[in-house]
Amino acid sequence: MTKSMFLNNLILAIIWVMATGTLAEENFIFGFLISFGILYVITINKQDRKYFTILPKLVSFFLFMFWEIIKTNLVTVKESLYAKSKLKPAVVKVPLTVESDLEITILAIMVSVTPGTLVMDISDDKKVMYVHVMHVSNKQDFIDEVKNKFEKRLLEILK
Amino acid sequence: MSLQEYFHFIIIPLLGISVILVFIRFVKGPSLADRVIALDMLILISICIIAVYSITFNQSTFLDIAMLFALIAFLSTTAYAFYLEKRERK
Amino acid sequence: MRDILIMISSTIGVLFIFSTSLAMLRKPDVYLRISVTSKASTLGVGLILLATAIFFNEYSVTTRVIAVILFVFLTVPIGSHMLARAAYFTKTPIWGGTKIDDLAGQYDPETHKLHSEKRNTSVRPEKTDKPS
Amino acid sequence: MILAVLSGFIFAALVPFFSKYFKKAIPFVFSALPILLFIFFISFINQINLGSHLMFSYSWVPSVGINFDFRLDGLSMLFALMITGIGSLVFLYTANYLKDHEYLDRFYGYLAMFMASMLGVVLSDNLMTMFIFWELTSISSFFLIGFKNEDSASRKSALTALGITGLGGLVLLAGIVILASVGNTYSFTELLSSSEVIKSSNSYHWIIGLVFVGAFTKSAQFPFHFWLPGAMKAPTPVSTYLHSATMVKAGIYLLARFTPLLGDTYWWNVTLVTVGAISMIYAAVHSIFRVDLKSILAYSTISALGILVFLIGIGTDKALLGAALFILAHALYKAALFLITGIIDHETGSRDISKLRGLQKVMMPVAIAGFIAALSSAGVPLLIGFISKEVMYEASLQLGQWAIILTILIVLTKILLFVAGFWAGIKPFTGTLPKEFQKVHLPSTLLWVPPLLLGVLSLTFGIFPGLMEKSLIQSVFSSISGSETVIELKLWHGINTALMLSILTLAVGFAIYWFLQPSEKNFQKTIRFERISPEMLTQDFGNIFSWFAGFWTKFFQNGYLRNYVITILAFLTFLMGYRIFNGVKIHIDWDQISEVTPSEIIVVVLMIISIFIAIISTSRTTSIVALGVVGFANCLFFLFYSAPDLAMTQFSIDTLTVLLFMLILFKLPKNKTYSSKPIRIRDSILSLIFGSLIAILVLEVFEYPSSTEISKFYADNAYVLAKGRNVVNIILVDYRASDTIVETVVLVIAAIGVFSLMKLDLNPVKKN
Amino acid sequence: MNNILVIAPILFQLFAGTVLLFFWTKIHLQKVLSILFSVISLGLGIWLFMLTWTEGIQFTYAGNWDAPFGISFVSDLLSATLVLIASISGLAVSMFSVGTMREERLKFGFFPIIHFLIMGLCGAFLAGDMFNLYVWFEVVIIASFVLLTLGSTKSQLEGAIKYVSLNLLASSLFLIGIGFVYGLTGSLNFADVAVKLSAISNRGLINVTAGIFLVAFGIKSAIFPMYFWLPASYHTPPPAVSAIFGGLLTKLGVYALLRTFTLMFGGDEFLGIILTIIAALTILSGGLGALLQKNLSKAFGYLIICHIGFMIAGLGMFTEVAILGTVFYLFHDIIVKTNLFMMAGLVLKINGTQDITKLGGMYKSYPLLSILLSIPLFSLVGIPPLSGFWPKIFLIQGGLASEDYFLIAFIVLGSFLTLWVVAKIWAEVFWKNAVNLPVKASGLYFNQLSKTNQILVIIPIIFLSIVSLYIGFAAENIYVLSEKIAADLMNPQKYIETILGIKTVLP
Amino acid sequence: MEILLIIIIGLLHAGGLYMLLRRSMFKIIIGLILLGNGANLLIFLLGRLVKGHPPVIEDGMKMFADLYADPLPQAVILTAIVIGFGLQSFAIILIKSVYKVLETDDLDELNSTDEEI
Amino acid sequence: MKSLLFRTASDYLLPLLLLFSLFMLLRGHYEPGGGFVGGLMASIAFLIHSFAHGLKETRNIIRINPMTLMPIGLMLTFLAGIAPWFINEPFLTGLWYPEPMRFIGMLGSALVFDIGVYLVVIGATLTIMFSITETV
Ligand code: NA
Ligand code: NA
Repeated sequence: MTKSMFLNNLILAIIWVMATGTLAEENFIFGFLISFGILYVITINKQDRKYFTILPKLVSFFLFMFWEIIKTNLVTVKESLYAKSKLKPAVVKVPLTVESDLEITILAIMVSVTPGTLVMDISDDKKVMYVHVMHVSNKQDFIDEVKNKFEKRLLEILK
Repeated sequence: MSLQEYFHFIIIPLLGISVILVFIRFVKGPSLADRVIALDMLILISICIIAVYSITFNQSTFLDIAMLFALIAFLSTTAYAFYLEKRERK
Repeated sequence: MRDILIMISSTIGVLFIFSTSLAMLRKPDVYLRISVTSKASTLGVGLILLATAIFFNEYSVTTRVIAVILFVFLTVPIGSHMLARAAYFTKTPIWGGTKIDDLAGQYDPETHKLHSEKRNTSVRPEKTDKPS
Repeated sequence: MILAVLSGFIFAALVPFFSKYFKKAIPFVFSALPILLFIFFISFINQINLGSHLMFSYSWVPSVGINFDFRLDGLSMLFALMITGIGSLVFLYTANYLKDHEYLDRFYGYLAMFMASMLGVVLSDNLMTMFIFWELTSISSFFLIGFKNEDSASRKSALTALGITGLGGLVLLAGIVILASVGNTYSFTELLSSSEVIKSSNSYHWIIGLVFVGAFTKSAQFPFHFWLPGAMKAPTPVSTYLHSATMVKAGIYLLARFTPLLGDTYWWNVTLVTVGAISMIYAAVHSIFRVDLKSILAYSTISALGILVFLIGIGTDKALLGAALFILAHALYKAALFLITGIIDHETGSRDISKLRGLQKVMMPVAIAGFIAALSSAGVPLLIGFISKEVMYEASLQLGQWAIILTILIVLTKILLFVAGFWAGIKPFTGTLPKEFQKVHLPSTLLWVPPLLLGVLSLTFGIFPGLMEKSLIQSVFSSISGSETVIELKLWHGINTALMLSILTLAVGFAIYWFLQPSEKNFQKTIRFERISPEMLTQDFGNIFSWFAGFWTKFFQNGYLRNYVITILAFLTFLMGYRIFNGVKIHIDWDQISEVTPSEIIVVVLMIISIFIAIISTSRTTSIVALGVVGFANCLFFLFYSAPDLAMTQFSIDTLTVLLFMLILFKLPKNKTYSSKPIRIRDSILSLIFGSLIAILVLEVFEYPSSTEISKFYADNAYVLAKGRNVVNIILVDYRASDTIVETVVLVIAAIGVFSLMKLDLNPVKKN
Repeated sequence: MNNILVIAPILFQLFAGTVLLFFWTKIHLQKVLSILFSVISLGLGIWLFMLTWTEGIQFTYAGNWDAPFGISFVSDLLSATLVLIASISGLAVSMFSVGTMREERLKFGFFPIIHFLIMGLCGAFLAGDMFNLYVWFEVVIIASFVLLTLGSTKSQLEGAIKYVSLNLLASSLFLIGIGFVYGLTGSLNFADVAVKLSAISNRGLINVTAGIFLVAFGIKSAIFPMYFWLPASYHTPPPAVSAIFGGLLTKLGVYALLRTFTLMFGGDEFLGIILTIIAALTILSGGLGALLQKNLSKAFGYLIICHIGFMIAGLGMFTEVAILGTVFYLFHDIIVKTNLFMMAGLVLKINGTQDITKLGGMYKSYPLLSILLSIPLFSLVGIPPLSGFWPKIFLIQGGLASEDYFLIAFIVLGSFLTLWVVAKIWAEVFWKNAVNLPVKASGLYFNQLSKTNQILVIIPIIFLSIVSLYIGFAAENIYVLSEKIAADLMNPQKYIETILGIKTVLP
Repeated sequence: MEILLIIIIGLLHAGGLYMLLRRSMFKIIIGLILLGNGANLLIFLLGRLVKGHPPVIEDGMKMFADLYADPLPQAVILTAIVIGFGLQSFAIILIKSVYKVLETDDLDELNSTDEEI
Repeated sequence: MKSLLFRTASDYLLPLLLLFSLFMLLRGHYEPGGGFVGGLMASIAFLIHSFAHGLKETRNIIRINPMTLMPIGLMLTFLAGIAPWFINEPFLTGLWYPEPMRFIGMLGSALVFDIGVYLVVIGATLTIMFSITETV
């Protein structure tokens, strides 16, 4: 549904550009925003309305990821200054709720940018993900973190 | 301190030292994966170097080279992985 | 003002790069090194590219910078994953400090199939205490 | 005239056609050729009898001065008549001798080819054309000697003959080219006028030396003589035609021809007399120790040729006249003897002189021919041999201080040849016919008429020397000597020293013939000396030469790529080093050198270390990854120094190369260090020298200011004319797009090559 | 004269190769097309030759960029003749390979590559630019690599390793040489480089550069001491491939030496001495090597080396008549060597082996064919008046003029060794009775071929034999041609003036 | 800087030659690649070094206003690199085929075609 | 390779990279890039895809055999080269449409030429790489 809405939005933006006759990037963005507003006003169908909530969610998701990445890197900076004595690496099996390939991939990328983690592989039946972690004090804590922090947010956007 | 000078005296030397550090890892190995990841890192650093050069010489076209570097770094990583797996299977 | 932004952004970026390089040298096994590289570098590269985008302040440059950053963010984790996986297959030694290894014995040595339930195949790297 | 000369080739070329349609008629068609030619030549005889000559010119390669110019004078007339006359007889004789032979057609082809070549040699006025025919005689004789090509001995003698005469020919070629370059023409007639210039030129000794080698090899003079006895493996008509009457006389012809041009100098005379004397004695002695008829004849032929060289060497009018006469006399009797030998061989199956006896009972006409030929050979009065012998003796007696010794030599030779001639011509026919030959019968007319005819001619000319004197010998003499002296031939000169010597010759010769029986035992005695004979020495030389060939070839082509590389680069290093230390001045202009930044130093260090790793690493993968770093550092240089296109291309291609390596690497065996440490040290030293030389050169060239005109043109017109901004790309797709097309083709071919290497495998499947 | 169609012979081959690539799997169509294209390109070769003959140097500036800026293609008489001869050989080899090559090999792009190879040769002959020459060289070598290894038999691969390594080394040196030339002159155009080099006072530097080119081209032309790859590899590929290799590839190196050493680096005394020594030792090495060989193709391979020595001898003497000899020999040698290797291939097809000791009886079983085959054999020896004879006269004359007497001796020696080898081959292969012929491992025997294929095997041999007979008997024409070429080569002003369009004076 | 580059060029040539003198086919190829790199750098250097001014005309200009690097050597090297890639890839695959058929990497065992018979 | 992550990522990378390669090709005349680099990029894109999905699938996506791309590309360069002959100009003379196109720039034979190069590079590189990976 969101796809067709997005398409509608796009077509309207193009029509805007054609109508105004100015083929510039700014104009296109402007047209997109205008049509977004129009669509927001005229759409009643509940299913279709998801399109309008997903955008803010997406933005907040990106901001979240950005923060995570910065955090990750700061940790890494810290890490690189320590000796190895503080390391407690482990390869942890994390069960997956997400199903499709794309979802799994996005999740994996997200996990990868968290502090001290590295996705080793996904099992062939797509049920678990093996993650190499730099610091594991409690295995289950880590698994929960992955599931709550990343998987949930991901599912929110995609479902 | 001008931007150019700042880049010349701070950024580039730091990048240079990073290159050396990574290169030491490259020389030390010991496994092929180590060397590959070092090479990967070298390429990433060189992307930074390119970016810095494009600023100091005011040449935005260098950025495309950076893009190409990133792309190829990915190819080589996958290729090594491919190789390692194949070698193991043999 | 723009110059300051550029300086800050690039400095942080370079520091990330530098620390990653240092970490690469110091981490005891290959998995840890891969792990380190796949993160700091991404942000380092991203920030420095950001500095460039600010410097040129041009639409086309900005789009290209965004493209590069996106690309790096997409490929580096995947690449690291593949390298780590391959290293594991080839039984590249894992640091002795690695307490838990759920992956050990999970790969089928012939088909490279990865199982989700507990197995006990021969695919498990030996542990080493000597940092390399 | 050209048709006359080349008709033999035309006939030879038609052999396949003939043998397909008229195989039976071949002997007759081909025999008609020499007969017609004989008549053709004899029709000119009146026009040249006063020492004049006829010229026939046909243009061929006029720019080089090589044309078909034919000169018909006494000398060439004599030879032309011998070639066609004896040719006629041999052609006829062959018809029966090789009757029903499978390859008779080919044989006639070769013979015709040979005859034409021989005519070409003696008729050509142009020295190069003469040389061409000269070589063709060698080739056609190669085919004739090797006619029984399934027999290995036959092949071997054909090879030997070709080897000796071929080498001689090449030497002669050099001589002729030098001669022509001194005289500035290939035309003999024109050269004659500059005879004195040539004789006094610096190259004169070279010229005669080279010409002598050519002549001696062809005419089987010591020490090149040994191919001739070997060539007796050929069928008898060949021996008759080539090895007695014609081809071997080509050398004599050459010497005679050149006498007025190059002769009459100290070295000319001394060399010829010495070589002639050695050959005539050496071969004559050999001839009486042989038991095989053909061997005897072969050696006596060598000896006779020696006499001719000797006479030409003496060079006086008398001697030259003697030579002229002896050429004819020898041709007549020796050809007859060969033909007779052929008949005997043909009928009895044996050529062993110690066994052949009493054949006159069964083949009287042959015996008569043999008798006459032997007598002519011995120089018995009333035969042409006598006349020539008398002139010879007179010539040698006129020589002042050298007269005695030279006369003794020639008399001795003549005595021995007497014996040889008698053995060949008389001995088989006398005595009682042994049982084994009872069934032998007279061969067909075509076989015995030719030798008899030759005998008749010997007799005719012997009794009536005037017949040939005016018509032929006079003009022969004029063309050899170049003088206008009128000669006179007589049967009877009165009693003089020459006659006394003649009588002595006959008496001693007969005595030896009477008392000395040819036997295998005597032959064995000479074997002892074989070890130091020229033939054996040549063989030794050949062996040493092939050893050397093997050594040289194996030394360089030793199978080891690294040695090849060392050799090549050592050579290059030598070239560069020599020049650098002799002429290149090295100076560094520091103003041109740009400063170094730290980041560049880092890249340089990176590169250097990676080069070392790539070289010394024991792991292949490490080498390859290091190679990748080398390429990567290279890219950074390109980047620093304003070559973005290059950096991109180099980087992508380096990665692909490394990838390729990776993909094939695990198919390779374990990496091993094969070479030992000293070798590695040697290689590193050589490599460093090479690298340093290159570096020095680069520095020097770098210091040299070069023009920037072209780059400037590219840059200035890039936008205006080629409508682009990236000059490198414009060079690639416009200024120098031709390079780019080719480059894409290279890629295409490489791709096909890789594809076929991977997919096409013609190797038989290996068994497990 | 400026003529935009000068490069037609090259482009046509490019077109031919490309079209053939479209019909990758359709072998039969490829066969027909290849012969057709070769005939047309022969026509183009004749056209270009006649044009150059009647109207003088033809050239075009690719991209309409005048020399020295763009790449010029120049057809002087030497180039035009070589293009013509290359297309003659190309036609012969195309037919011969249709007749003899195994289907498996043809399926892997044999014909396109042959056409690309000929394109490379024509391009190299017509190139008026140093780097352009380099790229043409590369086309030729990569095509030769592929042809050499096509089929990957054991011996092919073994030979290829050496061939590939040394040829790549040569390319690398060539590139270094180009770098030096560019560094010294800032130009790549032959004519322009010649003018600019002549103005440089530091002769030592130029001579070192010349030395590098000597080695680079020397490796390609298989001269002493750089010929090693040739005996290691030339006998290994299928005969059709050997034929084109034996005929044309080494001659490309000779051409390059001729061009550069007359136009740019000529007249240096030290290099002259080096060249004469090289020539003598090349003749010697080739001759000695050939003497020992028991394999027909290997013997011919060594003879190639020997005769390259003859050509280098002319270059070493460096007089007009000697260059004439070299050029004449070049023309003769291409035709005859191509023919000889085809002949060796035919012998192989008939008997299943090329081992001289085992072969025999050809004369008995194939008399007419034997006589046909004797033509290239005896032309090679230079039995007068066949083609190999004439150039020797000029080489000897050249040696006299330059007083290189020892070179004359070596030419005589080389000729004698050739004579001996060929006579031995004749005696063994044609005269001797064959005993114990080994059974051929793979491929068809001659008599198993279809009638058409048999004819296609014989026709090219006849064709080339006729050409070599023509060279021999119509030596006048070839002489006049070679004389003109030699005069042009020794006096390059005309070339330079035509290309650069200016009056120049070379010192 | 040029001096340093010249040293590298020398080293590349020395290294290339050294590798060409090894007995392993693999090393031969490495040597050839090193030589190729050396030759490219050589041409690049002899075209003279210019820092930071690629031969790309700026937008809105018709000609170079400033200094620019010599584009010709760059184009030449680019062509040489691509050609080199074709040749090298063929050579690399050749090693593999040789090993597949002859089961050795040691050149000393690959000299049967040189033997005189 | 049997990596799910890689496979999925490569699906999205392929169009991205192809886009980039076309971009490189088209702007080569004005900025660094051009037929070679563009072609190499495209080949690398397909190569990565083939690593992830196996050759068969990549071949399916390309549809046309890379082998055939080579003669097509060669033919384009050839035609771009000889086109000037028809107006009696030398081989490879640049022919230009007088007005520049938006986004692409000047249209002319040089562009056709570069596209030819692009196709040949893709064809050749893929042929090389594919035939090796196929037999490895
Ligand atoms: Na470009
Ligand atoms: Na180019």
